[in-house]
Amino acid sequence: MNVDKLALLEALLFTASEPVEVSELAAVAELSLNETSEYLEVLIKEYEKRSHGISLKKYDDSYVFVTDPEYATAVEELHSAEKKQSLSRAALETLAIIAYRQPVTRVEIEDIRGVKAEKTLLTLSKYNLIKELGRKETIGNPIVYGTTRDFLERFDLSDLSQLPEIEFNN
Amino acid sequence: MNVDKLALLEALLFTASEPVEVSELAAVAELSLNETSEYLEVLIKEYEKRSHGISLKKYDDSYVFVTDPEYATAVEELHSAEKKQSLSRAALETLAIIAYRQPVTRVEIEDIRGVKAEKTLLTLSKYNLIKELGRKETIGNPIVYGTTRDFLERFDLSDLSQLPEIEFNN
Amino acid sequence: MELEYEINLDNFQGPLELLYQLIKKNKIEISEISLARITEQYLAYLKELQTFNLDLASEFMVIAAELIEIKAGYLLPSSSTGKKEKDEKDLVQRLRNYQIYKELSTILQEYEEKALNQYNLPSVYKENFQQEEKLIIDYNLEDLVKAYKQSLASRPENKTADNMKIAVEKIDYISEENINVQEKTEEIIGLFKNKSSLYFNNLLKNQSNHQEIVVTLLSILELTRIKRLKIAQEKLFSTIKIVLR
Repeated sequence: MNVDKLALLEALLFTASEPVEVSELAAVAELSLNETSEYLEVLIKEYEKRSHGISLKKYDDSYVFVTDPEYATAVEELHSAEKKQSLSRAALETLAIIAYRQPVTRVEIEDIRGVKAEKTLLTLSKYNLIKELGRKETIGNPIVYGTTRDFLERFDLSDLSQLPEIEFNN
Repeated sequence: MNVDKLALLEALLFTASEPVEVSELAAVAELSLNETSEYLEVLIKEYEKRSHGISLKKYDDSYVFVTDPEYATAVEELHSAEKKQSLSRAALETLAIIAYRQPVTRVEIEDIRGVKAEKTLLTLSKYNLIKELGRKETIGNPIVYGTTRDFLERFDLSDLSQLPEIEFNN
Repeated sequence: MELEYEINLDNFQGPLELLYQLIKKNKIEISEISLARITEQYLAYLKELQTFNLDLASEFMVIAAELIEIKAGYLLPSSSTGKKEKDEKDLVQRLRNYQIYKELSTILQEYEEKALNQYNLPSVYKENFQQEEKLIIDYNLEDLVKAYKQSLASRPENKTADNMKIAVEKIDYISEENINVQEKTEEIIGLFKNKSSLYFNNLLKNQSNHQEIVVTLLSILELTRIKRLKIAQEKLFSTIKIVLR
């Protein structure tokens, strides 16, 4: 373990306002992907200590520093910032369907919710929470949707396997 | 020493892009000025450790996190990530015309392609693929263009005579 | 019919949600019996909705029809049980599915709420660094040649093989020949060696660039002025003929 590399990775992440891919970090730090991931794990551990007010988060293969949720009010107060807006119920429901059933078509989503999904899909795309994954090989070749890294970040999920499990109580 | 207050101050400073006055920090953290300064001294010490790539700096009565100078090049490298551009078809065609017909004027290029060439010429110049060879001794003394050494390099040509001959199979 | 709650219709995203909320507010399990019981309430809301928005109401109609059918099935106990059960099962299954995603979205909302309290670092650094645009050329010579051919082919007045040859020949020249009117005049006269007339458009077509075209025009005008040439057009818009005098 080279402390300079650890410090370098910390410096790099400190300057990034959005998740940075491990490959980018590895390239700049002149480390292998595995080494980089190991160093980043050390950083994550370090910042998990209670004396720290920030955490290093992993979303898919990307890393970003964020402030701990309990200090949100203070941060907002310091910067006189408005509280961030949460998504509408329609957006959340649609997003839940996409998250759990991806790749999924618009028609499939509409079937489940019983309403048109076009506008909601546009909104979710605009916020970069969903993306087109491709087209389904069926009649009409409909677009199939999936969630993005921004989605993981917004819900603080390190990857899709962290999605809450559902119990089907039939 | 309350670790939560320490963590809070750290979180606050992390979200600030410019030095924050100790009085502001004290107000938000609900601490006295003296207490705040003491906490901040602890933070400064903590980040002085070599395993950290960032430092808490004090300027007058304000504090700000900065990356350590030795990582400046790496930070720059991470953020000045080259935007990769490739040539559009229009640019490639224009480049081809210039390569084969140099010295050639803008009007001649426009004649062949049937569209304005000004923007494309600017792009090609920006990437140093073409240069002005001089001016043609004709009405208006138009600029004539030719290809550069960079052009040869990119297409791996030792000189212009290496340009493939063209057969038109009509 | 017991309507304990005022339900604002604008809040309902769709028929399934309305049905779901009714079941929840009546504190009954999603089951075939509850569906039959809930039908009247659903229809009551639908009636109210219709007066607001017919377009939207139509989406609710399908479910309403299904509910009525299920209820009717109960009123007529002897009717085909198989179909009745299938209808119920389908609707119940849809509702269950919907309920799952509804619950999931509630969990996601909690996640979101917590995550929204995480603040990212300010994006000051990126702005401070210049974004360098680097050109990636993944073309080879073949592409360049192809592009050249395409550009020539797209030239509307230049589709004949002859003209392409001119273009190709010109590859080799390094310095621009300066054609003056006098030389061009002699050249044009030379063209009449074997014939007495020439077509104007052919003459122009064989000029390789703008400059030559202009010089050619000037030469023809000059030759006409000194009465060496006669310009003739047999009828309006027909080909212009140049005749040596």
